[in-house]
Amino acid sequence: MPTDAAIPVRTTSLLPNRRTWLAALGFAGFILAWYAAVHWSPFAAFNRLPDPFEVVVEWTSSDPYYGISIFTADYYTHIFYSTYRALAAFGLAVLLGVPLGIFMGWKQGVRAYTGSLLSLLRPVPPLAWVPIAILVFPGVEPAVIFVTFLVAFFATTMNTLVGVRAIPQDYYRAAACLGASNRDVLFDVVIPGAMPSIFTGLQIAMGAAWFSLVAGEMIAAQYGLGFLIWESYSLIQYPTIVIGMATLGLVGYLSSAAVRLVGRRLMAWHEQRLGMAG
Amino acid sequence: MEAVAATVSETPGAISGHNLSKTYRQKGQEPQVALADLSFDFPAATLNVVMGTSGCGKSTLAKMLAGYAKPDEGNLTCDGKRITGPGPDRLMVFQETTLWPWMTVQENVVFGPLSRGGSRSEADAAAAELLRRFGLSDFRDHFPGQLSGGMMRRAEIAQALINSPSVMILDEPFRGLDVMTRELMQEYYVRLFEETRLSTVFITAELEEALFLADRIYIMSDAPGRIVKILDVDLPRPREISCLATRRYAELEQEALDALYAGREDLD
Amino acid sequence: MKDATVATTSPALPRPRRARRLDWRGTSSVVGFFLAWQLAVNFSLPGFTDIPTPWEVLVTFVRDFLFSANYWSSWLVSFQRVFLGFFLAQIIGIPLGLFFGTHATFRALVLPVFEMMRPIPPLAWVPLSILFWPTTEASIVFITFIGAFFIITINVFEGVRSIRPEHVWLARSLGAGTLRIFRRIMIPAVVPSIAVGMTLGIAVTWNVVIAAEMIASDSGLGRLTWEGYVSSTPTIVIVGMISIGLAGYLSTMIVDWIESRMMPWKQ
Amino acid sequence: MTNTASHPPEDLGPRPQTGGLGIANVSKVYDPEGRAVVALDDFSLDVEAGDFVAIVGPSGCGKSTLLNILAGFDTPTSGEVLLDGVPLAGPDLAPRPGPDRVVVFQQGALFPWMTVLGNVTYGLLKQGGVSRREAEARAITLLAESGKLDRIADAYPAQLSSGMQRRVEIIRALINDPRVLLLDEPFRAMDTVNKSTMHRHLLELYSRNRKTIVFITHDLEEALFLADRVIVMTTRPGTLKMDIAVNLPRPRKREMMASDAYLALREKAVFAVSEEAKRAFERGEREMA
Repeated sequence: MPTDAAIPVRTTSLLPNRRTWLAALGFAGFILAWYAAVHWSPFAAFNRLPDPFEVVVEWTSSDPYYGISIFTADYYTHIFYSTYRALAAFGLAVLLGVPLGIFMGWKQGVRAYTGSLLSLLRPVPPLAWVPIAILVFPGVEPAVIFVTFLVAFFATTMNTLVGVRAIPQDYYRAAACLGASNRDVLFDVVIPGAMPSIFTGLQIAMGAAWFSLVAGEMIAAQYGLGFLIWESYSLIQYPTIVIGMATLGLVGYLSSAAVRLVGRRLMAWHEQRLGMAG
Repeated sequence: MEAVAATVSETPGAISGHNLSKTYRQKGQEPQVALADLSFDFPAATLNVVMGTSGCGKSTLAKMLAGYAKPDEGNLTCDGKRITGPGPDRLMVFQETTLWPWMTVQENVVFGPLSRGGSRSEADAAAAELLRRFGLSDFRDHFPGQLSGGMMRRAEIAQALINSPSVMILDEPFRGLDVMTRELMQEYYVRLFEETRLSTVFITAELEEALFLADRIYIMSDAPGRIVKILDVDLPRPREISCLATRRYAELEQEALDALYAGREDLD
Repeated sequence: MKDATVATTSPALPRPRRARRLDWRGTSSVVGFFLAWQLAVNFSLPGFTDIPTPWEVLVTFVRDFLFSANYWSSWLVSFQRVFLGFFLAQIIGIPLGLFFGTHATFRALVLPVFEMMRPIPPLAWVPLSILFWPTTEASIVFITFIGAFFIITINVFEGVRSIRPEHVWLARSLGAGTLRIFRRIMIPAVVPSIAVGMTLGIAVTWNVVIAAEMIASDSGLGRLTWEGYVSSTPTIVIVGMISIGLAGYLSTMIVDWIESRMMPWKQ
Repeated sequence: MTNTASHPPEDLGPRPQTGGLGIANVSKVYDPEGRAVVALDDFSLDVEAGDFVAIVGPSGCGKSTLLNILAGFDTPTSGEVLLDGVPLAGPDLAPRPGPDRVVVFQQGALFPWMTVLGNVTYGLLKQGGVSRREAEARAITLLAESGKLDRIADAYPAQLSSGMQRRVEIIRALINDPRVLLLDEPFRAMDTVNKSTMHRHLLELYSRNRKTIVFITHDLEEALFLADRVIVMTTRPGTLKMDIAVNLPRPRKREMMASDAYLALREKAVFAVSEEAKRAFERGEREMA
């Protein structure tokens, strides 16, 4: 039963339009502060940075000074490469991570073999693999994808494992009572039961994929948003740096939102649970 | 606190409500009427049990008594004074244990007196006495997480009693406990009440618990909650488990069930 | 009233934290990993042609690195960058998270901008950071700060939102003032989320430092590993990787220790 | 207490052919960390096909252990269980749960990711021999018969009240026509009114489709109201303390709870149960999670 006692913690939520007003005010303040820092502040460090309007003009002009804007093909080539690498790594992580997580959770034997190996490799920060990956894999492309895959793989496997282990024993017993075979239990109890935390894992994996992709692209790639950002820095095309960063943030956010959407579609029952039981 | 036969008039804690109503409005959901035109009197020094099915507004009533929720209309008084907000004279034991997990049992119990500027030594002494009586002395420096369900409940009652409230409000306090601990805690509170006659408002959804504890049971209808029957439980005190097997208990039980069932026979 | 003679159940014995039960099946898979590595190099499988065997790595490590001051100084440099950036992120992120949780107007004003910046991967800040900060050192610390800052702020903000209202109501009933509630109820209630934010944050900061060092620094474990690659001596690359792994593991242990100090009631 | 098998008045449907349970000298000893814990000690009980038997006892009296053995989730250390004369559980028999004795679980085990219809038809489809259309038709009729539950056939369990979830779970068990229905404290967390509504529904299902029912509970009142026989268990080690024949006429009515016969039964049982509860508490018995 919701209550409305005035509590210092949860000040009553503001009216929707008042909140949108304040959000707009916040953005305006941020743009203004950025502009002021670049142009009116005494610090040389700030003056070197591109100002917001410079960036927007470059980003949206049909003939951009540094060749990258929403109207140029190169922009979309970089986006394509980054997205392709992120999705390839993410796809691999799902294909390998989810089944492994499920079997590790379901079968004690599988967990015994793989558990220690995973906990040996997990503390190594995935980006430390970049040099080795470049050496071992034939080209740069598979190396970058491998490192991105690694990050996403650990996130997916661990969350799937946690999801399977959290399934109450009664569900397994109920299925057995009703005559389900071992194979039935896998598809009717283990997978659906673990689904909510599998999707939590997938969202984290998508975020992690973009995180490590940028490093890989900055260090070793010829195309991609990470490469674009680093190259713009070397060629002193500062507005393009910010364009690259903003695009990365946008594409990263959209891909995580897509994963959430797919999750919500697949787990209508889970959503129901939140809706009704509230 | 030695056992003093307190007469009803001297003891504080008489609660009365007049035409209380409360509706919850949540964005995107249609309004939920919890209470509509509810009036009642809970005499002091009495174990008043409020009973009803889940969703009949009894928790809302409990929160209003403690001052955590305000009625849309009507007013609520304690010993004649209007209840406007939370206060140490009306303390509540929630359904889920609300001991602060990061404080030891001792710190939990003395938090009240110290918050109101009481001296540390006095508070510690009072706490030690209460914990001894509640069999929790050697758990003084434990964290709530290390206690069993029953022990946590007793610590919460001690945490309330140290502030000598006029009214104790308990919102289905033994619901989460396993069956055996629940029965023992019921007996525990009955003994505590019979010794101190502390005015009590006890909320429950279980008839057996209500009959075993109550001087008087107020049976509420489904939402919007209204009091449909007041049942004076004249089972002898001190209450013993044996009273469950008496004829009088069975008669009271039938009377209560008839009120609870009024108009619900076919309802699925 | 008779004292309740209660069978005082002994509180649960604290489970040894992170007890690693190295059963034979687990160890056999780890040994299998190193064996596979050894065989891959012996049979020079594709890609493994100039990769050293585990034994060679060990020998090189003991001979060239174990006693070289330069090697241990890269540990020091990397650790400095990680923990400086990490603690700055906690000092700024925790209060900001608390403010987001308790002040609706401030939240409505600042949170949207904060959420707009959050999806940007920390390493995308490297060029701007180098451009902005006078020294490379400062720019790398800024990147590690970004790595941990967003995570701790969001976790603390979520922590404040999930405080049980009853914990605050009870304190108000007992007569506690707003300041006392903030200090004795809200802060401790948020500590578990701070711990989660720190655990996640430290893992990210190590990743960020390694990459930043590879891209823009002339010192640190990341640089050491990168130079192994550039000078095409894979042994150094592997030594670098293993050192980074150990450093990462060590920092997680340090953060775990800090957490156990912050939450004595959690064991 | 002598083991007096009694015959409830025959105003119920005819006795089913199958569902006779013979529990002979069953014991169960666990040894966590080497110290032997006797959960069940030489427990014997004969249940005639179609009888409604309630088992009452405090925590640690082995009632859940007994249920696990009957359901095939666990094996007895010694002794044997026969279902219609065929050995069902024994020290050397591999435990095998199956649709001939279905369990309704205490915390509820409707699959949250399946609709009500999906849950109810699951058993039939898994055992095979029935087309999906046929299974759904049977499910709809059974749901319709018990309080028009067919209206919520497409809902997910999370959308239902706990009472409705319980009823669907009982129907999910009954549709498989089990020989024995095992109920593990199914109405434990319910308030008085919902609980008595559930009692009415269970008794209706029982009278319409008579099965052997083993009903585990801690609530003596509930046991006396529902069952033909009430078995009171001792706390650890679990043994049969009292076997009470409940000769109240059926269909059971709420008013019967004030009748002399009922009061006499309650008188006898109340002390036995609370005595065990006290002993269990002294020993610090906890709900075996």
